[in-house]
Amino acid sequence: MTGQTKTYLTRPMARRSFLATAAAGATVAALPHRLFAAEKPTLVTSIRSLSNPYHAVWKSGAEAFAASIGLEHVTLVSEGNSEKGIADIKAMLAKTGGNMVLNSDPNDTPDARPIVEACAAAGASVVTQWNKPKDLHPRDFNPFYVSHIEFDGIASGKQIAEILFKAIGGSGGIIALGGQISNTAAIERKAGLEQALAANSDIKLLDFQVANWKSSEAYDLTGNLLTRFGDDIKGVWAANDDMGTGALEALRAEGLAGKVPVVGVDGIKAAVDAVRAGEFACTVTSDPFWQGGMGLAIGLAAHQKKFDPAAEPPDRREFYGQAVLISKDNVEEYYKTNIEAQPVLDWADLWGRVTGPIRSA
Amino acid sequence: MDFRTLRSAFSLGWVNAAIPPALLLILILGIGSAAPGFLTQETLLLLLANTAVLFILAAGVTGVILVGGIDLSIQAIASLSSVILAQLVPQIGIMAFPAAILAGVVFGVLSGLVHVRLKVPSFVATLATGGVVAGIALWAADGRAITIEASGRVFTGWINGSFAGLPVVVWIAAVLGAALYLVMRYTPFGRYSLAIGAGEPAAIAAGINVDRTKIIAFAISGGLAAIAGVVLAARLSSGSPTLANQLLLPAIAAVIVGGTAITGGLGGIGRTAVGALIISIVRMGMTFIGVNIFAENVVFGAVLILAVAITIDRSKIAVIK
Amino acid sequence: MLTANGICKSFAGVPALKNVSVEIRPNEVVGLIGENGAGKSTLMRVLAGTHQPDGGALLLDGKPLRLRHAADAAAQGIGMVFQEQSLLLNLSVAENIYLGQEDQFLRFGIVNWKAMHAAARRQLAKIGVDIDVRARASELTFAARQMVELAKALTLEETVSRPLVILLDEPTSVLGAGDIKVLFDRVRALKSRASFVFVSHRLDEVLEISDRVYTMKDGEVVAEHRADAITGPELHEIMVGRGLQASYYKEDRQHPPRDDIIVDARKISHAGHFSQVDLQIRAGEILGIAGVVGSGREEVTRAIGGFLPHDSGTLSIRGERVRFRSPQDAVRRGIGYVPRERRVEGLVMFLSIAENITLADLSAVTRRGAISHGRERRLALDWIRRLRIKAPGPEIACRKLSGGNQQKVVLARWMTAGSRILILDHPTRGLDVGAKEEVYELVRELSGDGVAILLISDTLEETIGLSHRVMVMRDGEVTAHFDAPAGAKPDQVDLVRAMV
Amino acid sequence: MSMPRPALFGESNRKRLRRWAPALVLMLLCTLITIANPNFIEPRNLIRVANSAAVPLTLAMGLTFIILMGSIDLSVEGSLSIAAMVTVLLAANDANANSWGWFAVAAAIAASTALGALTGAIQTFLRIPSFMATLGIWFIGLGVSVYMLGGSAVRLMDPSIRDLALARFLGFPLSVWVALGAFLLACAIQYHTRLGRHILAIGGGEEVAELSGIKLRRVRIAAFALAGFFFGLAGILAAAQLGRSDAVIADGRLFAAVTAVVVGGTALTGGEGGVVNTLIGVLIVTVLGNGMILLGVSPYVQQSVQGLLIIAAVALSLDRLRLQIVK
Repeated sequence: MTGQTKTYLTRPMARRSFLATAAAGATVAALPHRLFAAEKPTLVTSIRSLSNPYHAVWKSGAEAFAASIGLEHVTLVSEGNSEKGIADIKAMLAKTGGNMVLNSDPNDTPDARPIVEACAAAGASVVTQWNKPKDLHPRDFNPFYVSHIEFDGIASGKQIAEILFKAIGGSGGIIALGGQISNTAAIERKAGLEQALAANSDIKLLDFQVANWKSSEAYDLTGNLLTRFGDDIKGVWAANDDMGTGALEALRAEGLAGKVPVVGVDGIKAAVDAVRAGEFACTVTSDPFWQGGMGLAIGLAAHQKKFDPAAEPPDRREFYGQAVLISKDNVEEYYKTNIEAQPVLDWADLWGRVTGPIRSA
Repeated sequence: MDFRTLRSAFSLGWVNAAIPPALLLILILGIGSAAPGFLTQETLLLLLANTAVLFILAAGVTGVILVGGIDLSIQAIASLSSVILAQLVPQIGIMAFPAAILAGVVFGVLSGLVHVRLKVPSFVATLATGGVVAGIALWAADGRAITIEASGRVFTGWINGSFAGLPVVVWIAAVLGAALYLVMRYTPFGRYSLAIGAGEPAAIAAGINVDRTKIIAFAISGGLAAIAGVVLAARLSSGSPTLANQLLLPAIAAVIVGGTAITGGLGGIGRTAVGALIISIVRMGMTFIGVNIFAENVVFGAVLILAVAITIDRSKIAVIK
Repeated sequence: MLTANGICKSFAGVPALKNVSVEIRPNEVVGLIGENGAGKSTLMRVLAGTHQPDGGALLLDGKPLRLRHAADAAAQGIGMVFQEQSLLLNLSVAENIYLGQEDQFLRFGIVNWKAMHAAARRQLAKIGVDIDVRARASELTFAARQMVELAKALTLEETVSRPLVILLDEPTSVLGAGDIKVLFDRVRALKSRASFVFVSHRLDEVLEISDRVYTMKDGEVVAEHRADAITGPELHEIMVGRGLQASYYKEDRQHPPRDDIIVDARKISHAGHFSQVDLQIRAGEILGIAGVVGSGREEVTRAIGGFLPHDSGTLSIRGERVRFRSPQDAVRRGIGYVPRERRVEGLVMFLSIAENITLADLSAVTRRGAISHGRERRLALDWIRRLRIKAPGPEIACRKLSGGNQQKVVLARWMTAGSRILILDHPTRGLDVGAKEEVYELVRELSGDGVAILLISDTLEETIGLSHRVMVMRDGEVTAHFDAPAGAKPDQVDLVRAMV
Repeated sequence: MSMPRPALFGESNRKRLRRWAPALVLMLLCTLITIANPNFIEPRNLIRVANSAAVPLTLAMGLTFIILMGSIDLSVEGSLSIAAMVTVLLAANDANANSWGWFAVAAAIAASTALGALTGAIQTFLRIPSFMATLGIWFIGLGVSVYMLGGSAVRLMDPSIRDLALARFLGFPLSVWVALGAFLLACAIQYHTRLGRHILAIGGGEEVAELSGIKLRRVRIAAFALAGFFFGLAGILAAAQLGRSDAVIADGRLFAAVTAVVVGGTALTGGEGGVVNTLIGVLIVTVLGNGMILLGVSPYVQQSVQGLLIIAAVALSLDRLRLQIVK
């Protein structure tokens, strides 16, 4: 989706010429950021890593928003290490004296509590996305814990499953590739798949395997599953696009690309390209560009007292965002507006994509 | 650079022991002057608190590295103990702590047994037991993160508090560190560990129970990994089968940056404490100075190499492998 | 032809060689003797290019010679056979012989194994031994390995047109008497083509093989003699500064053993190594085992030390039946093992003297379970004084001590542990004459105290001289017993007859 | 002198048997899986096993030389991701206008080889243990490729490079042939070149090797560069297979490679084993992974099963008599 292009629109030098970048890369060092004026809040994005396309787009969304209002923006990555993620946030809190707005995709569900507690203690505003424990609520940390945003994983998992089932003609066997076992999104998307399967008795789930969100693992797994089930495999359901594209390459190696449809979640560029080529049946995206920018926008608005979080209704404190389905019906248009060009978002429209409160169950 | 002259200049024992702390001091002062606001009491306390879990893990591995082995199973054990704590706290309350720690000790002993009885190199043995433990953690947690609800937080909350002006986690790390220091210095086990690491054949010939010493080292490592997992679980109010992921390499790096030889027989807990502080200062310093996020890993790797190049006591390592 | 002129070399400020000059002439064997630490090995390493002198010069045929590393020396025809076994056990014989010189067999970067094997066979034929060049070095006996090393040094003949200089650094220390003879025969036969420098602790050997002998002391050459113009005792006196007495083995202090049998082995066997061995040692008795390499005597001592459990027969210690599964079991029964590989099995070289002394038994220095570092230090100081260990202090790492002092630390450890049974496995290997004498004295003292001692040794004289009784083994079996009371020692010839 | 004959009689046979243990384990594993699911021996599956083994095999070839030397190389993932990154950024891709074709491949190999040489230089000149030097390089390599890729996955669009994974020759994807070539090259280097001998010699005894006139520093740097070469090749294969590169392309490959090397019977202490052992080790690990999927082992327990089987395989192939000391 949007992200790919964005990354190189915002970082033209890194992409335009490999050689120029190589030279820059060779000399890259700890370039200190300019010290900022303390009275202005610092915008902080905390994500898992920069080594996956999803979070790279997230970061460019955050940077686009920061640029639009001219505030200092810092990105922290946890590298999958909860301890580091939390420590870095605490270090930023110490550095800014609490005058900051944090938009965080916690590395793991448990991390959200100490992050929120640290921010509340320091007086920073925080928005979390995707992961938080069920018993942690923004309303308990007024006014600092502004909002929590999720995307309905069950709905996404179900939606892509149904499109996949339609693409294979309503009957036959499929294989499914799940994300890291303990991850909330992975669990929800799998639940969505199971709901769809329950409603379509002619579709048989041949096997569910875990590829830990990684394309390389998905590649090997798909090859092995092809052996086990051979031509019985009519379609591949993947809990994210990285795994989906890995599976697609394994299919391609067998000459099956385009014949066995794949579906995924995230809308990364490779997946959008695959939808255009007819190899992916669809992908659904939470729009990380929006997540990266809007999370900060919401947090900043609260931080600058433009609204009082405590006065907002519950479905603005914990809500599902709007996911965008990309299938062959809308892929060309999506490609034009989001991949070829940088999406233009109205950062003032804080609640435009609220689709409803998060299920409590 | 002529390292031979450098080495002979460093041949005095105390100089060598003083290098890692000196490096630590230089780092603190360097970052402090580059980023005002770093040298505040709060920040330094935060630094200590952030180092605690890393140090507890690293302290355990130190024992194993001293006997000449390595323990790659610590992150799996830490994750498992967090899961056990989160699962059991609602049911058995405070007793969940000993249960989780005991599980770590048990798996540590198991690693040790696989290593000494089956004679599988510790690198592979612990890699494998780590896999087994990770599988058990997944199973025990039913594949998801387990939140410690408010009722359970009654029992875990104290870990997040402060005592006598210092965060409780710092006290835990300090007490464990001091205890281990005393164990290494004053007990036969500590002496035997050093002897085995520095010269296993001679230790065997001297009648030392090498197998038992190694198993104890692995048990301590497993136990400390479990304590680290428990602390993590309490801090995050939940347990997860992937909670301690990515902590393994920093822990080992902390041990070695402190100047403990990866080949065994040389080093100690004090060095590991300094090493852990160096690792977390570098990490925190990068946030403070504002190192380009894309370059963080590059800087970290380079600092790692430099730190080891400076702190390692070459006069006591026969062959650099 | 090879001359060293005023060589100086110091390590960390401590001079090891002080203005040393030696000359090696064509076709001669030059002996080099001296006590441990006299600088022999350092001098050899300077000649071999692995150490660079701080001062002085090397001359080859009168021309200055600069050796930066071993390869430079090799290029000038200087080869070395090392004191330590220096074959790589994981490589084949041929690979070992041509290690570092593979270039000659390279064709387009690929090693021509056929050619290398043929060449290696030629080398071995030169010294008249028949060894499979494809065998791994680990499968060879010590003696065979020594021959391979000699062959390796001789390969220089093929690449260097000038006559060779072969440096033999204590080549005999691991060889049995028969093998030494073979080695000497080869050296004599090769003299027409090469010069040799021969380093050994054994004066008789040096005198037997050398044409000229340099004596070193404290990093200096103190004397030079024609070998036929001096006797062993004279040389000894020059070397250590005191005479070699007839009472070398302290026979006058040999007392009859007591009555109680401490070690009693009945028909113990270990498949492939030894079988049906009976062995008794009384309190205060020294039992020597004689035998060639492969006779099984090493394995018998290893069995009693707990390293190699016997698989049949019975072993009793003080009347109690035992079966050792590890050295630890043996130590618990009061057995102390003094190994030949001091640096590997004897001491933890990186630990201090004090720590090594208390390694086997910390109970003397622990109070309420905690090690008292003060007590440990006092204990170590006490041993340092009693055994005259030459060291600046008890906190010095053992690797900094000389061989003799290291051996004293090993003995101090077993005395601290209260061991009443000692296994002396080549206790004087690598020690100079003076250090040997001190070790003999200690052994006598221990025997007088009633310690039961099992001894295997490099030389027959030592075995006979020290022991109360000598047992001879061949092919894993006991072939003879000899009583060796003071003043009525058995004849070497009789022993040898039972050995081969 | 008495004819020096191999002095060990009974042990030799047992030793020889031990040497074959990894191969026996592999055969046993194949047999058991075939009995449980006959699909396993279908040619199509065997081709797939070969295909999955291609990247790990190439990678493990490089690592074998380092482990033979008694060192360890933890920079596997860093080097591999650098090579994959260079390949996709220089060949036709969807992020920039480069289209250097096979020069990209050459540049990728050059880059990872240079990184390997740098590792060796750091290790030998700064005199720090390989464990730490390579750990540092791991972070640096990963960091540089994250930086260059800007965090996203870049697609590889050069059809001729993609053909490494997609085109077939005699039924096998070209990547399998490349891996086979890498294996043969590694064999040639280990068994037929001076470098191979010297690496073994250093693993057998560093001091002796030095005294024999081997230039340790040069050999070590060459060995690390050689390892880098193989890591680079593996990186190219991985990029070709996945059709893209991201910074996590190498995730988890280090421990898999070490496991394969050790399971094959190469000692971590150096000097024993070799690339043929590693081939067996890689096949054991790959067949095991393939087999667990074929048998439908639950993802929950796959890790545990793999751990247990690794312990079993290594324990079986170790010569306990010889190995008094295991670290």
